[in-house]
Amino acid sequence: MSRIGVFICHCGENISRTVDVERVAAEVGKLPGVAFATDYKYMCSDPGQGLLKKAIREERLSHVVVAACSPRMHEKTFRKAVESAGLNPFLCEMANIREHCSWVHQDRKEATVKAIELVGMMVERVKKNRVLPTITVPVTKRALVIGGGIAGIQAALDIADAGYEVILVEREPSIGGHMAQLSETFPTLDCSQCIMTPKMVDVANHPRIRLYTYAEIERVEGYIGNFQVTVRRKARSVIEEKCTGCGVCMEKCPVKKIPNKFDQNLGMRPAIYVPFPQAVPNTPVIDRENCIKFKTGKCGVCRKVCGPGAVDYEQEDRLIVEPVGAIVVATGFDLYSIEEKPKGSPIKGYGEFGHGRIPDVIDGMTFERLASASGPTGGKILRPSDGREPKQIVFIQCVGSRAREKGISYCSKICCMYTAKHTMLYHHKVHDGQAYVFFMDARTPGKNYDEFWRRSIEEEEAVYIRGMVSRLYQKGDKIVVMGSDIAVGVQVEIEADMVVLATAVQPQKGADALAQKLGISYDKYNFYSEAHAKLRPVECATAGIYLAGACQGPKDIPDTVSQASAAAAKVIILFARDQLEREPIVARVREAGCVGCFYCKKVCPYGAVEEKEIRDRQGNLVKVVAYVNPGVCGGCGTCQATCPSKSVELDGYTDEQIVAMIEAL
Amino acid sequence: MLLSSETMDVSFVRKVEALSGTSVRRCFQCGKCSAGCPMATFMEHPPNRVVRLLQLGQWQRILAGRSIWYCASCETCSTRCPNKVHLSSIMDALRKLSWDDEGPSKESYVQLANKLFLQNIRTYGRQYELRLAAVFNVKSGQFLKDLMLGPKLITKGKLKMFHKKNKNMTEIEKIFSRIDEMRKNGEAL
Amino acid sequence: MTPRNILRYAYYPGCSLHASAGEYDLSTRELFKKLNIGLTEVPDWFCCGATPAHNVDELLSLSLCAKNLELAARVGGDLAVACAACFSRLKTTQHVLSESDVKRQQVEKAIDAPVPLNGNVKHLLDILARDLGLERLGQAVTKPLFGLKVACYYGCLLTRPPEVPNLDCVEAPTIMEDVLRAIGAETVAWSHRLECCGANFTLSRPGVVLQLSHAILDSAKAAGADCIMVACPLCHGNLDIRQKEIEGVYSTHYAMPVFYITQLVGLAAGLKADKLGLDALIVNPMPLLKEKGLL
Amino acid sequence: MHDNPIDTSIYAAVTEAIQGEARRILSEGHVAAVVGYAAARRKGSAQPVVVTRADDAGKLIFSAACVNNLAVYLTKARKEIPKSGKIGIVVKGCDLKALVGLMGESQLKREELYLIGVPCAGVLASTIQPDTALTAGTIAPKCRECDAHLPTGCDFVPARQPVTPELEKHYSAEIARLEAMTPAERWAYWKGQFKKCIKCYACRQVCPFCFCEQCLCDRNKPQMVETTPRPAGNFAWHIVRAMHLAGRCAGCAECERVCPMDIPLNLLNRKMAKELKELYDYEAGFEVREKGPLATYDEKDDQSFIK
Amino acid sequence: MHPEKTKHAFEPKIIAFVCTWCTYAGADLAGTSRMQYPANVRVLKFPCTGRIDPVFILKAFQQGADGVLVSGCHPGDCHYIAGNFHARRRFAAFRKLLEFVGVDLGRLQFSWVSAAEGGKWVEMVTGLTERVRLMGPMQEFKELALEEQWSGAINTPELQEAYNSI
Repeated sequence: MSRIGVFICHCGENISRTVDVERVAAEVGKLPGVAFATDYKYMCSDPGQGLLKKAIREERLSHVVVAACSPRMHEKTFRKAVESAGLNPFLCEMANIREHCSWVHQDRKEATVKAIELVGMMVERVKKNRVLPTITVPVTKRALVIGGGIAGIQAALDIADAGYEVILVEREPSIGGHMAQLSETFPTLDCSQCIMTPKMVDVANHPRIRLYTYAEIERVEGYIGNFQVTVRRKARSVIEEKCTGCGVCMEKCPVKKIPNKFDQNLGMRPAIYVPFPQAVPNTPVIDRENCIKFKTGKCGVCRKVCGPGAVDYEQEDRLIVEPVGAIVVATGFDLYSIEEKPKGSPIKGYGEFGHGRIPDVIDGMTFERLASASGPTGGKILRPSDGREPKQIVFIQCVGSRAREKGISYCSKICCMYTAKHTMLYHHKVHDGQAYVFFMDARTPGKNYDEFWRRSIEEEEAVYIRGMVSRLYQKGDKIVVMGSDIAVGVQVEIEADMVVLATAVQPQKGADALAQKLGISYDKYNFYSEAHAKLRPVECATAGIYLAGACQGPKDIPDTVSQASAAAAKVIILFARDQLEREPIVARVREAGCVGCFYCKKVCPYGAVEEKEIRDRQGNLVKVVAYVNPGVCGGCGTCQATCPSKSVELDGYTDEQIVAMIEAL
Repeated sequence: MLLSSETMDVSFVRKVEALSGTSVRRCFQCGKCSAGCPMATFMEHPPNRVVRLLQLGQWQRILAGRSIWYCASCETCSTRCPNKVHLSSIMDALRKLSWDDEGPSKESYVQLANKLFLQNIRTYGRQYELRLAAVFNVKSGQFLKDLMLGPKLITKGKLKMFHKKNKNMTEIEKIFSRIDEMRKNGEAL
Repeated sequence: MTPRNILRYAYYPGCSLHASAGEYDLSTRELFKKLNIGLTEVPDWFCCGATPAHNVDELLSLSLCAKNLELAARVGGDLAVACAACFSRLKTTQHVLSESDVKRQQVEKAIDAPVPLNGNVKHLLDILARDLGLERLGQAVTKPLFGLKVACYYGCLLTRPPEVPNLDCVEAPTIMEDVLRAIGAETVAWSHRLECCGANFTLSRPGVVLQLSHAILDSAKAAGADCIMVACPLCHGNLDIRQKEIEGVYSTHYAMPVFYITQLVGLAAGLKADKLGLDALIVNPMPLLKEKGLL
Repeated sequence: MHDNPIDTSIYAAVTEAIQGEARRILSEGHVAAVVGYAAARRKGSAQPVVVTRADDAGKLIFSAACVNNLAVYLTKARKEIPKSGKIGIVVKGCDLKALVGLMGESQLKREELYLIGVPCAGVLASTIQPDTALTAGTIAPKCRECDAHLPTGCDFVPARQPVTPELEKHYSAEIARLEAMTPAERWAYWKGQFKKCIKCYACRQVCPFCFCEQCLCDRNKPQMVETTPRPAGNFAWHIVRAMHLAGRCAGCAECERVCPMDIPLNLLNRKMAKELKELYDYEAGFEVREKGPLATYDEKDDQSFIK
Repeated sequence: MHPEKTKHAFEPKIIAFVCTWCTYAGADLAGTSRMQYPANVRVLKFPCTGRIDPVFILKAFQQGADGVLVSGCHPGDCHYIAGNFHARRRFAAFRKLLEFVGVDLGRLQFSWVSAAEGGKWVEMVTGLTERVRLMGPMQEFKELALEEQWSGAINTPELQEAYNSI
């Protein structure tokens, strides 16, 4: 007979406000097998856990049910407590009477009845729980970092500096990401490239970092400590090992007028190119869509002029499999565009701002390229339409951000600060110009941030107008900005030469597809979800995968770098051990019942099922049965649901446990 | 203005929300409505401030002014509001509440025109523009308003002296009286 | 023609088309006859209440529109609407009543009948551009309006409110331009296509109308338009009837004819001026049409 | 109409060919045994037989009374069959589908079998005396909609072409009839049927696909399905059975044939086959497939039923 | 705004089989967001919808559930790569079977509810509860459970009498 202990948490008042916890304790105390039932203010607190441990010892409890918050919150906590009291941790279950009960119902009577039933179900379940030994798996002490922006670079350097090998994968031909595109950075106005390029070079020269640029993640298999990652190295058409980076090919390439994405399409590049002069690696790539050789078969100039013979038109995509133990995802962000969106898209464009068809209405990143000394205008602020210097410039904040109607309701966090920076850069470069900023709220929490913003107004003479712009339209060569100043309550109209939109920060395109490959979760905007908003902000719910930078939510550079170092620290902590304990929630085959139809093998998403021969003492083959490799098994249980004779069982979720719960209904 | 739970009339705001089917609290005062409002120059409280006053429960200040009567119902505000606050419906609701209580608004011409318009529907089922204009001019004391336009419109056939009458007049009266009845019984606002 | 291609509609002209916008009604009927599109006027329709009814009494406004929808459903087929304001109100009524059960029950009590919420309410533009289709519309053209530069004026209500599935993109509609290009006219890009003309303030506060319509006429003129095209009798009233007055008050000169869409399409389809009620326009269009060789 | 005779004249020649082939493969040592049909004691009746000597090959017959699906003798009823060596087996088209299915489920290996296919015009219904002539009225319901009169992919098939008249489709009609009912009516219908069940498990015993050594429905920890022949347990058993056979059952209808209480068991199986055909374009056939419709998926599968 | 709680004559038992990664987390989110929904639902947590055996649904109905909700991750979002894809096929087939034996499919709801969709969870639970409330109790399986008689086919008067006498 089991001696089950039931512990009901008040969670302060979070539970007890709606659920009569004392009655729950009294009722479940009467259930057969329950030897002890009590309630307590905060079960997760130190005294709460003490109470639990004491009861296990004094009442000689065989199983434990904690009725409190979601198991996703504190299952680990209580299992650990149970373990320290000498019980197997898997003999402890949680009944969720907070998220699934007290918080979602108001009627005290109903909520109490429901809580009693929920606990009752868990009591029946826990009776069928078995002792599960923890499973240990080895750790591959190599890390994969996805994304070569500042977040990925920082994480890769930190992990490598700690002595572990790192694979850094970047989609573009060069690392550097968005930070390499910026002119100056707030709140210090130091040149972005000046602080970025040394780090990029460090990556290139680091003995423990293997850099794959122009490469993407093809497939991810395995689990924490033991991932197998397939990387697709896209055909660069230039052999990296041979190329010296002399740049002759780029000079001689006859196609010169391809808009350069790095310069927000303002500057031009040849068909064989590096995106920017400081690129790492400094190895060009052939843009096959625009290359004459690839389009018509003729040309071939670059191969002719290449001294080391690095140009290789026949190069194909290569798939490389890398075993790693941990993954840092640092894929960064993309800027929202006001262009017309396809019908049915949850995100909408700005028709009232011309859907991106007014040439001198640009976004913040384009302004960065205009302001950058290494940019297409050499640092001069010039209009894309006619190359004139804008004398009246309007900045509009919160374009796409905080706009439920457009499909994005979050704040993009960085725009207030970079717009203030833009007004300063503008004022430094166009002394007789006037900058106006339309804003809703100025959000400047950060060290020296508010001071920076105030400086743009007080010293750099930017005119801030509180009020969102209703509409923009072209009138002659001016852009009419229709706004209002809500402080005075009057409409404001400005005939501007240029308008800069602080467009929303969105996750990279394809963020959802990558998440699916990695098996990590993401929110409705495709930002990756951390395991816990406060306490586990750099970990994914999927063990062994960590987040850094704007792929998790809008972030500025200091925050991104901090998170990247934090993710690196998490990886280093993981690598500090030789063996990992993993949850023993794995499938096991009952060989006696197995008839070897291998339905389990057919449906297993992990390929964890093997065929095993059973022989008698004479060595004659008796039958072939399934065997689940516990190291590979992911624990989904699809095999068990599929097995006709139920000869494979998922520990922790056996039919007995589930049926016990259904029967407790 | 003294703010307290007594001076902030929440029940009025609830009524506005029920009538308009839109949230007042959702507005975060970005001012985009006022920026695009074609009539804002005629209002003492631009649209965003109308919402702000509502958020503070200061409806008397709104109804005392003419802002709500100068809304053209062009729906530009509702179209562009980043928070999907349907301001034109809020304006409708405010006008209705003001209208029901013979609100203290300064704007009489617009109210008069509306009144005559609705009377016309109740009496004739459709609008008769000549009558509408003539009666408006008489009642508003602007006997000479648009005097120059009249004859030209009549010669162009634009103001008809006689109309085909709607043969189904009892039906329209029934609708009006049923609505009056529902209101009397408290079944509708 | 295959039966699928036969178009038939119930027709809701609205009050103005029986009065100040008689030429809109006339040209609509003649054009649709020419295009073989059947129109059956909804018998005994009522005023939709726009705009004063919803301004002060939403329940009344919804009830009037619901009654009209119910009358239209008896005729059968999709409902063709000429006036932008009526169109917007009828669509909004369908939307509001399908969203709110409370309001629907109140309205059904008021009109003592269930409200048909699934019927299609279509503006004439929609019928020409989509049901008939630009291709077939182009085929019906006998006298393309080559050389005529038109400013298409949508006004407020053709595409609003935004949450009601409506005629076209709420901020950047192209349906009028599409129709005009199909009949050979040129369209100008201008900034005030969607601005408000002052609508029903024409009676109570004409000063407002003068100011707003002045901006619209100015913008059209600056864009080099020969004329303006509208699809709403209220817009027409303000831009055409009050044009002279605006010229006086703002000391300017436009002489900018304002056409209804059906008049321009009718012209291109070879209909004569008297069938289109061109003589009813206050700003005389004849000099322009003669100059462009379109008469 | 019902008396319309069905031509079974080829069965004599088929019998002869089977005997010849069996004799040859046994004498040449190709196979250790041949599983087939032999005449039984009652006039005209037939029963399964295992022939291990070439001399006994003459026992083998094929007639309209050869109703059994012999596939079951290769799996759980294998006791009488030699453990080693290739086995010859006489299969009708419907039986072959089951064999193919078993190969896909790793229960049989093609290379260990010698398949003697029979061109079959149909067999008698279970309720008909064995010496009755095969007619439109006496033919087994499954044969009415058979699409596998001539098995393919066998090692040997007598070169005879069965004549197969178009017959009214029994199961399709029944499925349509039931589908047209209200849920309550269908429930009442099946309740009436399942009520009869005495849980003799003959259906399970005879089914080639019920090869589990320990049936889920016999387990008591936990007891998924009540084992006593009460209505609730019966209902559950038949639902579980149909679900487990979904995407596997090839329609040999042995379950229905052996049911002492005449429960239309194959109707459930056919319904599931129909649904899987509609949903995933899957049909049991003569080709060995590694994965059945419920062991695989397509990212674009229908999910209109999921909100 | 908290609407007045209405008392209903019939409060259905709803049992929900959900995966832990998406729907369970979505239900947690509904909780942390303090959304409200009927208290009729009892949630059973599975690692993945792939683990949910159709027999459980049958068992739930037999144990007196009036409605069953099965919910997991959206296609492509499965934590276990493809568990929900397998589940989707399995349930597509199973619901057809239940329908064929006369179970009203109004009582069986399948949905995809992600960890971010607290609102959708509330919508699913509320919708199913209200629908089942209108449908009334699931009598069919309950009646079966109460029926005791021996097989109908050999239900001779003698046997019946003998049976009744025990």
